[in-house]
Amino acid sequence: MLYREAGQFKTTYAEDMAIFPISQDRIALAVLLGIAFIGVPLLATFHIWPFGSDYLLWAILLPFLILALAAIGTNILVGYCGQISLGSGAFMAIGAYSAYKLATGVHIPLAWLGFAVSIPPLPVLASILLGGLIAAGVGILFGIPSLRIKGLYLAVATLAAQFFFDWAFLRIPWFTNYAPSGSVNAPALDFFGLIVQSPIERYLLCLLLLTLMALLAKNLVRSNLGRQWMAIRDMDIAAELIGIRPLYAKLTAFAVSSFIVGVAGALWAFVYLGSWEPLAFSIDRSLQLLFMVIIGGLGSIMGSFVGAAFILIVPIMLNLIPTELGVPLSTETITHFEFIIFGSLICYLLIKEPHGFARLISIGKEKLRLWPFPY
Amino acid sequence: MPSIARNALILAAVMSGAVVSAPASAQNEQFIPILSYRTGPYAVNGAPYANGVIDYYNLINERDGGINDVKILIEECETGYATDKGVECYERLKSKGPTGAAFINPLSTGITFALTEKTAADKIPIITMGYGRADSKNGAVFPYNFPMLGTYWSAADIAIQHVAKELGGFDKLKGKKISLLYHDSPYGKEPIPMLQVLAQKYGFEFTPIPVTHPGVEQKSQWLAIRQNRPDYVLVWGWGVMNSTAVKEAAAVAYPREKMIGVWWSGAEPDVTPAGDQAIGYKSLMLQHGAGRFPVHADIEKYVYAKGKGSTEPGKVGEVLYNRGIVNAMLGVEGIRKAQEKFGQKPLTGEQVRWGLENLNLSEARIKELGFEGMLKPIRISCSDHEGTRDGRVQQWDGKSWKIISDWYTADEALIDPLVREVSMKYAADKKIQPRECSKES
Amino acid sequence: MIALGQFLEVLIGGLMSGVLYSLVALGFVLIFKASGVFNFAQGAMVLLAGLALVRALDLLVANGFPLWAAIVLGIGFSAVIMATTAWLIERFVIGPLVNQDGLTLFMSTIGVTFVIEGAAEMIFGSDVYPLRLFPTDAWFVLEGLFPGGILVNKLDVWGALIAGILVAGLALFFQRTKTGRALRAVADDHLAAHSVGIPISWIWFVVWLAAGLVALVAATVWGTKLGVQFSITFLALKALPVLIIGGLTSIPGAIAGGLIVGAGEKIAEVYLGPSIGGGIEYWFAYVLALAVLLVRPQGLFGERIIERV
Amino acid sequence: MRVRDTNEILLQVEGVALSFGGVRALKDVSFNVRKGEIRAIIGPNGAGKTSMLNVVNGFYHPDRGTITFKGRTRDRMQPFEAARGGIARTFQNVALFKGMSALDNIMAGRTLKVRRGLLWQALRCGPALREELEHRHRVEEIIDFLEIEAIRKVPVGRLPYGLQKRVELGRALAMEPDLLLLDEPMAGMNLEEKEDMSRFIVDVNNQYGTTIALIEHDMAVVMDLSDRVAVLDHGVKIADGTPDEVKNNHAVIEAYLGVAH
Repeated sequence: MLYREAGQFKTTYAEDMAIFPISQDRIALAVLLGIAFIGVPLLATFHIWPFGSDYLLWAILLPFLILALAAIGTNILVGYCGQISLGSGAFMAIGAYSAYKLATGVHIPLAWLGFAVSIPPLPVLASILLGGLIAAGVGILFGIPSLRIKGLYLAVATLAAQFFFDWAFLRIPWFTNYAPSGSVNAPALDFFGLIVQSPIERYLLCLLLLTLMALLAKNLVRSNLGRQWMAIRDMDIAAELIGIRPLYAKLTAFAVSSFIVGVAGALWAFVYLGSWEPLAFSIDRSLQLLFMVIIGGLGSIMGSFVGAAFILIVPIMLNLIPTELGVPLSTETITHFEFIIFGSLICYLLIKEPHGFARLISIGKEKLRLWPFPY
Repeated sequence: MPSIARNALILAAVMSGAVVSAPASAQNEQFIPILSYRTGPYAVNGAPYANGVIDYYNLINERDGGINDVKILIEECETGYATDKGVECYERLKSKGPTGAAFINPLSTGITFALTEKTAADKIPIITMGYGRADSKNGAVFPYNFPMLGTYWSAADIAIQHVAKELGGFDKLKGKKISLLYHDSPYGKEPIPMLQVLAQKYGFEFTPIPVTHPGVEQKSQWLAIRQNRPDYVLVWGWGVMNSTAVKEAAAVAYPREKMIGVWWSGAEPDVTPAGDQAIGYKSLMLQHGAGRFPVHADIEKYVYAKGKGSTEPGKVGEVLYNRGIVNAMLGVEGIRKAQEKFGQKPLTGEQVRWGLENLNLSEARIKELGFEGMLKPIRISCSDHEGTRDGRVQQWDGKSWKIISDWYTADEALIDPLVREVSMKYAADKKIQPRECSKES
Repeated sequence: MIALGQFLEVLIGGLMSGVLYSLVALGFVLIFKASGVFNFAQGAMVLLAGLALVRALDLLVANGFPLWAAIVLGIGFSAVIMATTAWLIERFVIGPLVNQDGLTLFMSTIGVTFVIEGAAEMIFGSDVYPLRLFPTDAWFVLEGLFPGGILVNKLDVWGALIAGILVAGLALFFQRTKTGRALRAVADDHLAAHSVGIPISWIWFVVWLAAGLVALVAATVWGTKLGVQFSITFLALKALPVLIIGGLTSIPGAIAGGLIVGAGEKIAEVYLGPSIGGGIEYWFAYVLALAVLLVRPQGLFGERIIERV
Repeated sequence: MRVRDTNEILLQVEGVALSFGGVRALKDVSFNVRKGEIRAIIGPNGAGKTSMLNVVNGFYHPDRGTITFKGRTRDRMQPFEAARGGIARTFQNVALFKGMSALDNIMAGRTLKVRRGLLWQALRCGPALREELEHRHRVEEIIDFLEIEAIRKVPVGRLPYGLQKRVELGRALAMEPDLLLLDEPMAGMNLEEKEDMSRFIVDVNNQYGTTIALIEHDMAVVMDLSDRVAVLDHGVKIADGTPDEVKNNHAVIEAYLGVAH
């Protein structure tokens, strides 16, 4: 009886167009944001359970926030615009390495032209956002084939981007500032004089960026551009006949998606890893992101969050539980079980609800609305 | 649908419960985390190493009742050789036990790079015996990194010394062609700057040839080698790449005697899949090789006889197994050293770091520990976290590894300038103020 | 003359290794043709088949069986394992997912990959197991014409031979047998096929079994080449460009795609690689695939996609 | 309101021919649509009616012939260019965006009228929000007009066929087109639905002054609705004129009525 929209009358279209038109949802969101922005930092500062150690922050929340951001980006392309991409990992890498170059100063010697392009090191925040923009640019470039190639063929074609950039960041020493090992170190995270260092500061930084970008993404998908993307996804021919330019719709989807994924990549490198190599953005990462959006729900921003949490946390839990419960299994066996159970769980979820957690949640809401009556 | 929701709820409840309940631990225990990989493409090499590590810790507990009666508490975490999982494992284990992790040993250059900054912040030493970042030899900049027994730059120098010896002198290197077949990752790329320095010094022609992870397909690389006919091929591989390199070499009839693997490309799983084709293949030794020594007898007696061994008894004494026990021994001795200063109780990572930095194992002590013949004396200091840079060369005869050379010592005069240059750049990037080693006690 | 000899050597070597990729790609094609499933688990299936074979072989030989009997029994055991796997996949994954879109099916096969990898390693071990069914040394042909001769790997020749027999066999199976014809009908429209009384779940089981047996054949060749170990699963990624170039639905296409990818990537690596740093063959194959798709979005031999309003 | 009395030609199709791999779908077809009228194209199955529409809005490119729309002649263009020129259409087998709600489908029809770009839409404040609200008002008018208020938030995939057709009409209307092409708007409907749909077509024509060209099977409906009727058979125009003229045309009776009924 608590979850009801009866009695909540909307008197303007603006109210009707709110992200959460039902007040209970708004309250839930406010509580969630309150916990995320105030509760967690408070608990962490005073080391109150479950923040007794950094584990939850470092190993769960931080990667969750960053991968959720990347999943939102992937969802825009795959879920909203229907362009299957197996190259998200590469676009994370482009964001990461571009940001790294910008933050450490870019020097392009153009010997044959007789001069060199030099950009002094940029502030970290600017580097991260510009890194995203560069990823967006490359995304547009690799989006062009999508005008001709569709479906799973496109998915395999995007692997070309994945493998090419894996290679490029490994092989071209310019990208890594000629580091002998090819592994690079993020610069100090200096935000206008504020050095972000402790886990909780890193957490807040990522949380802030994620919240902002999730809001912007949500705005986009419920605006005209979002409708264009979905139209292309659902029936590209009809979309064209109502005046949607496939070129524009697809390439903006690639650009916006790559931007978000690129920023996530820069955060992954700068804030989470601190020091990284291209393997951090391999095809495994791309597949992981794709799982997040499919299990979470294609075409749902909220689903991206749930999917990211599920795909990130379940394997860790499967791995943790036996040890924590003191079950005498070797790590090898535990890991094999982790694989088997995780794989089965994915198949099970896909069979039970191919539209992901987002659909489960909306069904749940509908049931709640009727509760305690069965229908 | 409700059933799936309910199941999810139960699962979530179980999980949140699992995070809460940490097993109660006794107070007089020293916690040592083990990051291992027993699954995935590199399990072949990761598993024997981890077995050696665990068996040695068990030996200390079973035979000596711990390090000066401080029992060793271990927990293993599977990284699958993946960086992000390695970071998760580190975070999971770093503050367990009464005093947190004594030190960490990820057996992965990638994870080492990702953890370098974190371990320094958490004050937990990271022991990277025979791998990791070569510049971390400079303890002034990297107080918590310990690339003991040899970095890849030392390995590169030793390999070239051996080549020179086979050729009959360093002057014979001039004009020779030496290729490096390497795993395309920070691990494989580490030796390149050193080899370039050496190529310049001795006048040989150096060609790096990358192999894409995981290294199952090397035909084009070996066709190029067949056409280019280098005098030697150095192999910097890991996992399936090693055995594939040996087989492809056999297929293009490149003499295996002219191949020298780094010490990570010279274990049993690297040659046995190639069968007789591997006969003649050589590799560096990280001091020790395969075989059994007094310490193995103790392991048999105190660990395997009690049914606590972690592998088949037949595999005790293999190359990577032995590397595992050497690694564990150095960590244990570091703790023992630290106990001299801080007392015989569980120590923090910061205290263990002091012990590791002041570790000094004489020949007599090594004999006492049962490692005679496996190791040379090792002495770590603030400015030298490597401790010793000696190596030998072994050759596969189809059944076992045979040591075919004397000891080589890597040339510090050559390596140190490069270490200083690269580590100082790191210090500048990270705004680290290097310690003054002369002032360290 | 030397340059020509070297080029021929790279070309032949490339074509041959391409055929070895085709062995893996064929399994993909079979399943996609009949059920529209893009089966990412093919690499894991090769691993499973290989592990079952080599472990059974080792056990039998250790127990005193003569080699030929051990091989026959080992292959039989492995085939049984693959049949069980095919049945489980059809029954619990692909069957319930009928009518879902391609992406969902694709992702479910990645789930299957995890399960197979975990189970295979748990049951059969995660070590490297040498397998020696074929010779792995090389011939040096035309030594009179080119100094040093042209290197031809015996294993590659065996692989090519087996691939040829396999393709011929599959073609016969599709054209001549009742099951094969039913299979093609299902591929065209499984609802229609169902309505005329073709038992779909049986057909899909047969297809997954066929793909499993193709994986077993691939495992004998690749297991000899690499030793049976986890890394074999990475072959799936080498087979994808082959598949795309040939077209997802064409069996001869898989071979043609293999030849193109193999020759293309090896020539690129040997002749282009040194000037841009090497290690390019992985992405080169995919760029090649991308280029083919831009000209023919359905691959060289794939069925044309026609759009209607 | 009704402007059908002007003789201004909105669309002129001249000598169009189209073939698919040897099959000649259209052979030299010419006809015109006057501004403000309801124009019908009829013909038996396979007569080339849908092909004709596809040519008009740029989905197919004719082998020969020209199309003059609003005084501009062109031989090749993309469908979205036709849309931009002011041609909207519906489809024989409803081509809605299945994953979107009825409201979103119709809102998507406003694409060409949206002025604010990506960044404004992401911020969704100030002018961007005002614009979105204006479009929403406009779309709500259409929803009221088509009497589909109750289903605006329902994903169209769940709607019955008749309502889907209405939503599709709404989406086309949201474009505020000069020329509305309707491909069998009454196919598969029951009598009541047909009556509703006929009413909407006439009302659109009356209230918005939209020129309509429709293809239809159902002769009775066509004769009541339209001002002029063209008849296609096997890709050839066999008759053209007022409903009465066509009804009595000999060729039509033979080719079409005789076959269809």
